[in-house]
Amino acid sequence: SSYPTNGLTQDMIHRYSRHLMLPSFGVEGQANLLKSSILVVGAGGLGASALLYFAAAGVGRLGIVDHDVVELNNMHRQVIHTEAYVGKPKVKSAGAACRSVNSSIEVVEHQEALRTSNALEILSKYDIIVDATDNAPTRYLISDCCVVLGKPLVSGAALGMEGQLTVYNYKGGPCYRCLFPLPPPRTACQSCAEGGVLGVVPGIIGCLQALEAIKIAAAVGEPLSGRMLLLDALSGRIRIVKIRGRSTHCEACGENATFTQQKFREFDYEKFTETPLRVPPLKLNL
Amino acid sequence: SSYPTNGLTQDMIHRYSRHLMLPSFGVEGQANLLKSSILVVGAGGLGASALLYFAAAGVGRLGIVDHDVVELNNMHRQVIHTEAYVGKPKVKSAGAACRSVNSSIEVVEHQEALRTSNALEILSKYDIIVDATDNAPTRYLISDCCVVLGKPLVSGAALGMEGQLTVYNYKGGPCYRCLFPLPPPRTACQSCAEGGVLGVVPGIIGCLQALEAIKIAAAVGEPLSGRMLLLDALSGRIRIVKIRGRSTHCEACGENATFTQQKFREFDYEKFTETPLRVPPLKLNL
Amino acid sequence: MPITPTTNGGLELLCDSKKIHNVNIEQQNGEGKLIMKDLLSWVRTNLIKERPEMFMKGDTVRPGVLVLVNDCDWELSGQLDTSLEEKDVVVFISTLHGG
Amino acid sequence: MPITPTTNGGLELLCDSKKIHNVNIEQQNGEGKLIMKDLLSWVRTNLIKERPEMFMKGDTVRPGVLVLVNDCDWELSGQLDTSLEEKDVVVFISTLHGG
Ligand SMILES: [Zn+2]
Ligand SMILES: [Zn+2]
Repeated sequence: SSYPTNGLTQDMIHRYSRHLMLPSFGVEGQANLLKSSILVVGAGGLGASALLYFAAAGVGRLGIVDHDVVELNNMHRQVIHTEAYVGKPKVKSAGAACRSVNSSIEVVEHQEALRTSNALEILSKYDIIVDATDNAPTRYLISDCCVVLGKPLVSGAALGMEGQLTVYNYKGGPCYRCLFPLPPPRTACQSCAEGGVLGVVPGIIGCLQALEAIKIAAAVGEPLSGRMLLLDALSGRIRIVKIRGRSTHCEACGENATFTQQKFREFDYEKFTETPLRVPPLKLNL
Repeated sequence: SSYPTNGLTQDMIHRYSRHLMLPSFGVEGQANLLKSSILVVGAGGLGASALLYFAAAGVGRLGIVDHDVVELNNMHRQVIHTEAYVGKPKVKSAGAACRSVNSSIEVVEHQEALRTSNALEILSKYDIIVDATDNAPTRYLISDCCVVLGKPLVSGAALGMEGQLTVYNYKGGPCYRCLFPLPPPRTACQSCAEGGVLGVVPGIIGCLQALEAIKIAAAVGEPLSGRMLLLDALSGRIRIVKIRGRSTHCEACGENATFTQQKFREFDYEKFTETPLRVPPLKLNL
Repeated sequence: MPITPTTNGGLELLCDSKKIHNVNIEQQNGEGKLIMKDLLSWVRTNLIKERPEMFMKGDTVRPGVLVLVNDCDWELSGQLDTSLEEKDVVVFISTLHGG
Repeated sequence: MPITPTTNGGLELLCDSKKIHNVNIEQQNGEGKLIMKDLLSWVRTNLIKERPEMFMKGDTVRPGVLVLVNDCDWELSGQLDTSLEEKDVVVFISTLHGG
């Protein structure tokens, strides 16, 4: 054959054939994807769908960070976990699911909560970071760590019947702190455990996070940097809005920013946001 | 407790607690969902994500129609299937995955291609129909059958880097033939096997199909009837556009339409669209 | 002036759970001009029914709220000084943290 | 008149794979009015580079193509008689069947 195969084996050519025949993706996009590494922080509602599509698409090395175990009340939205894994670590469950979909990629399980003490070491091993977490302090922590390490961050969130999505710190675009220099009041930060969420909403946002990260990894298309997607599931409305660029005054990424690895390690995200990094779930009494 | 539980068991209350605490969904929405039945035609790229979210959300009876077997070149997008099922029927694989996510719902496997000879019988057993197929004649067949039976149809499609989604035949809204009274030329109808598709694109559209069907089943929000969602994954653009209403001249659902069950059984969809109901895949030579 | 402020991301809970507000606002000065500063105080007085500290802090929105004028971040159009025109769509949205 | 016809759903393949076309079209008659019928023939002549039968049939678009003027089906605005204004966005999109 006279086509360039960029090192793809016959098995890969078969498995990814529907990607290879796409003019705007092709052998080059697939080869880029197979060479890339993506870290998903959080194997919950957002991570569930994102991880399945990363594994299926052929991301070369796929990392998963989560400290939690699978609970029955996760299963209405966290479709990567099966009932057999209730009570077991989410990274084990998600890792097994990714491997069962695609045994030819490398899946790395980080069974721990992300903290200032381990984030630099873990994130530095990956090209692209996906924020699929569920609380404000971890979102600041991940964004700052991505700025310090120079990594693009695909950030998704879902609560109730709404979802949000954007790409931070990509080719001179804004970081999380450019948009949110000050943390919101504690009472404005509900988690899914506290406020509830329609299961398919994080499913949609997680798929869209997978799309954005795959575009960046494969070097195709226009990632959602400087733009934010807003989903209102109940009314069936989706807006893609233009957001501010990088702020010159940003404490993390601005012109005079002094946010170093050392400062990151010492930053107290729980104090900054007045929120614990792990949110205890409220009980629902019916 | 003084809350109404609409017949939900303690297990259900635990499993679906994040739905129950949503003011706009709540116990009533969940009870409606548990009483509903949804049929997904096609356990491919669209069906994969839609089925997982239907099972997780607690659709009471979930039907799957597919005649095909799992192939390795499906696995870049059909994340409901694992490598262990390559060569086995897609309905078996998808059914097992749905049950492993939620053993408390009923999953029905229809291992056959949808035809005029079996469609009325199969579709009549379900409240809502989801079109997750991959060819023009089956799309006309499903829409006409839904019109004849008076069922809402959640229709999704994906090809290349684009996706489309709308709800047909819902509360006086348009059907597929209202929009497309005449079939497109044969050469304008590529399938994913012929044209390729980025795996996560049907994933996104399948999740959005699940959202729309869940809204209809739970009787919440505004379904995407009379509107169509257009996804351009490469540029990261989503439009939701206003489309025509029911056409008075529509051959299937218009004022003077004579499209009966008898006429449906005798209609030749392959001749009408000049396309076989089963599209043989092209081989990719690299 | 007819204008459509919209509250999302949980802010609708401060407005009787209503998201889309089709309202008509009188110009605040003789020039017939309305700017975001005027709209903000109008919304604070007329639409916010509870916990106003969840909407505003000082004379602007609280941290964590994005303001969009015709699908564009108000940081790009002058924040409080952004001029409004008839039928403009202004979205107030609280950032989400769940997943 | 500046106008932005957009080709999607595979129709871009008929236009050198270009989707968004920022063009300036001269009015077709003395009244300074442009209608969709004019735009359609302009697109057919100037943007479609191959297989025109995949775009038009007779004097309108072929079956399976939706036409949207400012995110609204042209069936709702008069099809070929729809009047166009400056900066209107016209989308031609082929319906997809894949999955
Ligand atoms: Zn910044
Ligand atoms: Zn009709």
